[in-house]
Amino acid sequence: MLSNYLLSWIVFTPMIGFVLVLLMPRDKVAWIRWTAAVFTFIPMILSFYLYAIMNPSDGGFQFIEKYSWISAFNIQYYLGIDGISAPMVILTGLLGFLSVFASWNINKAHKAYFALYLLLVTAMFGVFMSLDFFLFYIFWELMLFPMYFLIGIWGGPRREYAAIKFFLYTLAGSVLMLVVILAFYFNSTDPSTGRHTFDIVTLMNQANQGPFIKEFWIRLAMYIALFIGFAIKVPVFPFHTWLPDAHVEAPTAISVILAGVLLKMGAYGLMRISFPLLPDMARYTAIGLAILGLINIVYGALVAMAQTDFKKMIAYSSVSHMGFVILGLSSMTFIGFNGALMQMFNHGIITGMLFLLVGVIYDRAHHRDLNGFGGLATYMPIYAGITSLAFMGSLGLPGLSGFIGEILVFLGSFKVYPVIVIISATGVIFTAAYFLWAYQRVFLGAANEKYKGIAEINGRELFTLIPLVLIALFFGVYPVPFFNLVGPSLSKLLMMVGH
Amino acid sequence: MIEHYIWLIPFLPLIGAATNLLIGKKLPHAAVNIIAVGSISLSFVLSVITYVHLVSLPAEQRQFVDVVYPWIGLGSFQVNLSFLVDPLSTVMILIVSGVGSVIHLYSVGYMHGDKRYSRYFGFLNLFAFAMLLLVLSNSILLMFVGWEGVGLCSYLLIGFWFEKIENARAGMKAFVVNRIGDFGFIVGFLLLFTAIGMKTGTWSLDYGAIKSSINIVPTAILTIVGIMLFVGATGKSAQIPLYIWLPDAMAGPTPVSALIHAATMVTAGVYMVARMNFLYVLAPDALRLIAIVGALTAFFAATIGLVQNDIKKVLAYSTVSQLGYMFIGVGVGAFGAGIFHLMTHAFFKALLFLGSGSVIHAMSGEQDIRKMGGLAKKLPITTATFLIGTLAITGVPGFAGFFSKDDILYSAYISPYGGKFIWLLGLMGALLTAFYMTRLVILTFFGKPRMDHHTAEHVHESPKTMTIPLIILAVLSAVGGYLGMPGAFGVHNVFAQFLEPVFASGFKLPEGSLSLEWILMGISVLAAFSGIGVAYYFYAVNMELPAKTAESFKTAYTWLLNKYYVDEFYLKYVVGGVMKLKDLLSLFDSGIIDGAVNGTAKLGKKLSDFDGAFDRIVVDGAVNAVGDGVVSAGGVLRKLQTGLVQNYLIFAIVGIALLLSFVLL
Amino acid sequence: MMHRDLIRSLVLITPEIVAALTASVALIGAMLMKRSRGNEAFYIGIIGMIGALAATVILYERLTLDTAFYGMIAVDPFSLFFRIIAYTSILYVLLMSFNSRELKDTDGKWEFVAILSGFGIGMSMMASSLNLLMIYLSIELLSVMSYLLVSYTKGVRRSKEAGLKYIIYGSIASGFMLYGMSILYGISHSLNLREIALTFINSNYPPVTVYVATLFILAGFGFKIAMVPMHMWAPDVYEGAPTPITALLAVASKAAGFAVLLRFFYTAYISSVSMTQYYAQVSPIKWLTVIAIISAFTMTIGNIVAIPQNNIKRLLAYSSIAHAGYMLIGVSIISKAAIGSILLYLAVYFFMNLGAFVVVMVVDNNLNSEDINSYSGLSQVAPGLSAAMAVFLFSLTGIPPFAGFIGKVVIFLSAIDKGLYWLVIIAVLNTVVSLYYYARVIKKMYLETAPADIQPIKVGMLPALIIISLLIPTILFGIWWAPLQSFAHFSSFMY
Amino acid sequence: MLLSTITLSDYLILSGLLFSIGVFGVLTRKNAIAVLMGIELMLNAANINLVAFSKFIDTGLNGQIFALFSIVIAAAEVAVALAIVISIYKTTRTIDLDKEDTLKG
Repeated sequence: MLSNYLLSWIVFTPMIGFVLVLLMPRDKVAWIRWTAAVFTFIPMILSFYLYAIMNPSDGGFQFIEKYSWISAFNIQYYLGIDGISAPMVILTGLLGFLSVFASWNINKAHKAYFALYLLLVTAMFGVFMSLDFFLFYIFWELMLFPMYFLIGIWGGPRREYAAIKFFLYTLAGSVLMLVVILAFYFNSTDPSTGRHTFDIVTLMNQANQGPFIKEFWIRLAMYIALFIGFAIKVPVFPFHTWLPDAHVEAPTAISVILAGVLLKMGAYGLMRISFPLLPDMARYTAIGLAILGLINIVYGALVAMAQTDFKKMIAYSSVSHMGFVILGLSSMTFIGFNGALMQMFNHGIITGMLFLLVGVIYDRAHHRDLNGFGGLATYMPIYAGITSLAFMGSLGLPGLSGFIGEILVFLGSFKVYPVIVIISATGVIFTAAYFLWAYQRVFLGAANEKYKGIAEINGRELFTLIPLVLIALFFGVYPVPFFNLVGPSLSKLLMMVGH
Repeated sequence: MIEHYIWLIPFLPLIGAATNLLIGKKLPHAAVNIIAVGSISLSFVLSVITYVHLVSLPAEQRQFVDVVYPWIGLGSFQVNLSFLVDPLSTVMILIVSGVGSVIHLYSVGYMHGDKRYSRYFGFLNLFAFAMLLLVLSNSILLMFVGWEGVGLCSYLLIGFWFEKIENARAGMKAFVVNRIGDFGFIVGFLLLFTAIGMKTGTWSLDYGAIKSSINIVPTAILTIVGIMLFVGATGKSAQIPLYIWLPDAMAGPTPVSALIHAATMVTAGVYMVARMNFLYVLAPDALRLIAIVGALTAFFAATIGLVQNDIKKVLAYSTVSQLGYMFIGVGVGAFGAGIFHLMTHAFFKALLFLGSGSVIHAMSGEQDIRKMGGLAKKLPITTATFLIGTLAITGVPGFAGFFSKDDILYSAYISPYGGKFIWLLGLMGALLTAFYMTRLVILTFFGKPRMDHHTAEHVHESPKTMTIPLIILAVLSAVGGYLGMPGAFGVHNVFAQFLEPVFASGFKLPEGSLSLEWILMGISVLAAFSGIGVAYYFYAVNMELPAKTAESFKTAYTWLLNKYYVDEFYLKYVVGGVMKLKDLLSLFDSGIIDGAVNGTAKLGKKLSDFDGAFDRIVVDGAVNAVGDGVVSAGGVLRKLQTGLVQNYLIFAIVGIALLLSFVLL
Repeated sequence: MMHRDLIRSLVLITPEIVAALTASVALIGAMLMKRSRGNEAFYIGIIGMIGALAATVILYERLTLDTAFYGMIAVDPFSLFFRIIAYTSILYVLLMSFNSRELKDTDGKWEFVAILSGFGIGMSMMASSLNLLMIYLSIELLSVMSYLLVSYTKGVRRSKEAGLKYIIYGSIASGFMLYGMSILYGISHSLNLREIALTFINSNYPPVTVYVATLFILAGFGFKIAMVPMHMWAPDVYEGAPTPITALLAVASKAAGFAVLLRFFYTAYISSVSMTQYYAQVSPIKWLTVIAIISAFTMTIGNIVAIPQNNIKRLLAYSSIAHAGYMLIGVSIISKAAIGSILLYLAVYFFMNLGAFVVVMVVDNNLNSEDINSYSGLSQVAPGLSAAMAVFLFSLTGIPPFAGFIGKVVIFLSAIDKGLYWLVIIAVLNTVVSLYYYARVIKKMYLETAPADIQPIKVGMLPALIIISLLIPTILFGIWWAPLQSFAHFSSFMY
Repeated sequence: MLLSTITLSDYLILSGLLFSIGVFGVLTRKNAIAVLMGIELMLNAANINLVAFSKFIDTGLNGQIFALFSIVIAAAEVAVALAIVISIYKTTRTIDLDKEDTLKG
């Protein structure tokens, strides 16, 4: 029973929470918080259960729920997951739950905040599970306006600007995607019914038989339009400029969600849609993708080095890290794909950790100026310890999961783009440089009297951080389960796009 | 039996590290000591057992692999967490865990009363784990894990007293410089991995797999791989051009300098080259480069050592120079000799550092040898052991350094990859070494005390926990060399024989004649004694001579004193360059791409309000083309809406006319 | 025989008869009880409209595909669809009028109701006419009633000015249209659309002249739907008119315009030739391409000029121009599917736009201001109202999961089906632009803090119900629009 | 006799001229009443067309009926227009269209 509708349960449990929160009196803050906690906890547990009972060995889609939705256009309510989406779902569940506790000290309009938050969680789950292109788009867009409000109302001083910037950027990308979706629709035929379809799986199969559209340039245009839509989310240079603003202004929890989940959707879209549906174009433009990945890695790292705002630095480090994902995807090799997906997952965990850590210090010091601290390690040893661990994970230190992803991307891509990989490898130097530099400025040196008696990281914050730390460590030393989960699906994908 | 417990050797210290780091704060010092020293000593015991087990086997079977679990598994690409035990790794684990235990013990005394006591031992244990992992690993990738791990611990321990920002800076410098090396290392094994994979279809980084299919890789690629891997080594083992971090690394506690920056970590590069010998022998050019770099480093580091006044700085440069010798050894193909020197050096350099530590301890933190002198009376044990160490490093016959260094110089002379030039540089290095070490000893322990009397009365011999390690190491430095007595003495070289299987694949050095060996030995002994003599004359007999010399060779002196201005050069051009670049790019990012050419101040106030935001969005990356037009157009078209109905009508009629013309044309 | 036909015809126009009765009752009432400030007139009107609606639904149930009065007017799902829209919108206007500040203290509510009923008749006739004369008459009926409604409020200068501009502009437009019709009549020797179609099929006509006539007639229709270049009256009139009337113009009048536009072109220019070759018959003049270009201009200008607006009604006026542009995409394809999508869009547009106007009215009643800046911090004082407004605006932008998105999608679908990629891309980029000014209002409501002196907003029972009744479909049809889809599809059948 | 020489094209030319004059008047005159007269000209131009066509081409009387209707409509329209103009005149004491520009932008 449960496992028949497992995915729907995961998607819509937060929605139930959303309704409940709306029904609650606005002054019962505790109720609202705990409702949010419970209704994100349930889907998290369910997503773990999902992992427990799914059978990764066949790379196909599982837990499929397929119902006709709008028969006039052959639109379906079609959910299903495979090895590629499963880690993303788990990541969403985990961060979705933990971020509730990072939102504990939201200080105004709790009801609205948590309602929108739960809506956002539902949308995120939906994106990773929907196998109907139209449904996918609905969920994809459904993330926009909650995010707009969450940044715009509860964000930092420049929140209005950041919010609308995020909104316009993302919408600009997704409307282009919409055109492509419709184009796919009209060039598709469901073999069983002979009608047009939004069914991604059917589209994949059709793409396998041969290109959708004869005209080369239309295919290229479609691919590029799709790519822009996803590239804005990733974000790929030069579409990245919304990210630092959005991250810096967003409240901690939302930064975590942004970096941990939303950024993944771009790459996920590439793997789930662009590559399988336009494989020839994917191959044709792979080199360009690789170059963009290279730019992301090196450029992001260098710009991060220049930042004085703690959050902004991490935002740019995200740009740099997602570059690895792009590079890995562009390699079109099994190892590269595994590395990319691993990197996606890690980035979610580790960058999530970093934003939580920034939140901790921001709540205490009420600023994020890297030069404004100094010697904090004296006052907050535990905090300093966890931060150093997160930094090390982020700069790809072996033994933590970050390393696995990056090195696999390199190993996989080298044979395809040796030069690009070599240049990207300089990224490891710059990354180390800016993280250690930041660490030195914030934590090391003579203790800054101004922060004498600053409170050490508290239990709630630890509760949000420890799970992520453990995961980062675990996958650092034993990533095999991850590869067993994603491997088959990735080799399927590789069969579609591989050289 | 022991085959299946190899993994305990690295993991025991790891457990120790974990316990001390997580709950060490709560534990009493005694418990911390037991955990830390106990764990590393246990690994030492296990290492000994391993050694015994290994020698019990016939020579050709002295190699087995302990697979713990599959680490990365991607279809054909498999990396196991597996440990390779063969003579080479056995020697290494013996050195690491052995010297490691001694230095852990020493630290108990040295770090006594430090407020982060448990954390110190946690880091130290963590280092031991990483180092043992490095030397035991059965695959380059796993070795890289250890490689990075020791780097991390070195960073953490250099900056252990982070309250002083210089220490933190030194740590960061070490890590980043090492990262530059790692860049080379990564590229190296990526290339190797890909070359072999594309040739054979087996994608692996295990030594075995590489070794078996190394022959089919073209020499050119092997040379590049060799060089790139060596770049990594120059970072880790402080060779030209990346040696600059090591002297600064002395900011860490002295036992750390002894363990990490003298005995073990810095020798990782040497170990790596020896481990990859099967690759390097196929890439002679790479070997030549290594030998040359090693020789140059050996010489130049020694010259800098001549004029340093910080006791630990002198030892640091001597370490750099000694590492140069090791690279000469492995570079000329005498891998055994290189490893042999690695071992002896581990003994006497650890001894010297610990000795210096004991001195600093006694001098209550003073490190400038110009403010010392005459300590011999007050610190008998320290002095005695330090002297032994000095004799060992200067290569006085009979002491450990003599045999190993001599072996290297001899091999350098006869090897096709070495030659007279390398040998000559090495020799001069030896001479300089003898000079500055003697200088160091004299200035520190003899002559009249030059410290202010307040410190003078606090000078006292160190506690047992510190002196015992000194004695142990002194003994080793004295006798350790006899393990590898060259054939010239009519005995066969036990050490070389033991390592034989590992380097079996390697080429054989040409048989030099006995007479030549004796001659060279004589020359180097001569060099050593002349170095000692000159130093004695300068600093014990004719005291004002050094100043005079410095005066007469002013420029040379200042250049040496400022270490050839290498740091300044790097700071100005490399670091400065990167800093400029990042500023430029971030300006580009906020300026061109994010369209805030007019700097943040103006934006700051504008961005608060929405229209300002839109202006920004307008000049903002992807949407600017649309946006800019939109706003201005909005303003313009709005003007058309004059409010006069007849204007509207004109507009309408003109519009209709246009539409008419559209087809009439 | 003949009078049976007459009876049949009368039966087929029962809704209009009901409306006419309502009008006459209202007029009598006006004579009997002059100067009454009571709302009984509105009740009469509501009853009448409900009656008309009921009649329409009954007719719709019978699924007739028929003509009345010797082929003068068609009674088919298409016309019935628009009749429903007509009477429903008038119903809503009446409901709004109970609370409208502007209409509260006008005497002569009876006349108001009468005029509205007339408006309704005109609109349903526009949707049904099969004859140039009928088209002209119904358009004029609608127009004259609108002129009266716009300038209805006594002593309000801007409403008078709006009325004057409206009537002058409108008369010119109808002048053009009439001239065009006369030419068309001269060419085809007939006023009946189907006979006109026949002349096109036999293709004995001077193309350029036909094109001129077509453009002139298009000008007349375009005036009603506020399409570029005939759009400029809209902002001024929308701003000047009392809010319920603005809503009526934005929703009903525009819908009527599209009704007559579609009916005219589909019957006279399309239906009689095979659906494969679209505008083959009036070649080489690609008037559909012309409409495509017009639609591109309409949506773009509408959105762009909306950006700097500060009066909410004016902003919505420009947005309604832009939406006309989106719907014109469908016109430029004018296949059965396209017509269906336009009808769906109109239905969706009806809910969300009307809803926005109701909110505007409520805010105006309380704060006595239509300035966007007066919406600052509205969410703090009136959370429900702001939430509704946000939904309506997001829906107007076309963001899922709101109905507006569906409307856009079905239009785009039909466009891409015919390969009009360029137009669709312009349209989607326009949605991004439109987000900017819609979000601007939302930002005022949510992201800014209320001024200290803001008085609490009182949302009456009735407006609340109205808003909810519009809010529900706006959300529901965003998630489950299959019924709406089939309804629109079925309604796209013309005689 | 004379009539017979007047062809359809003459009517059309006349109506065309009339229409143009009407448009010109509408666009140029500032007086609201004058503008309304211009509109009348336009409508009547159309009427001429209709009548002419119905005389020369059509077998029935469609055109002429149409013309009659349009005359009536025009009257109604003008009536409304005048009512509005007057009510404006009451408040502003002017019927100059250039003064009617409070709504703009």
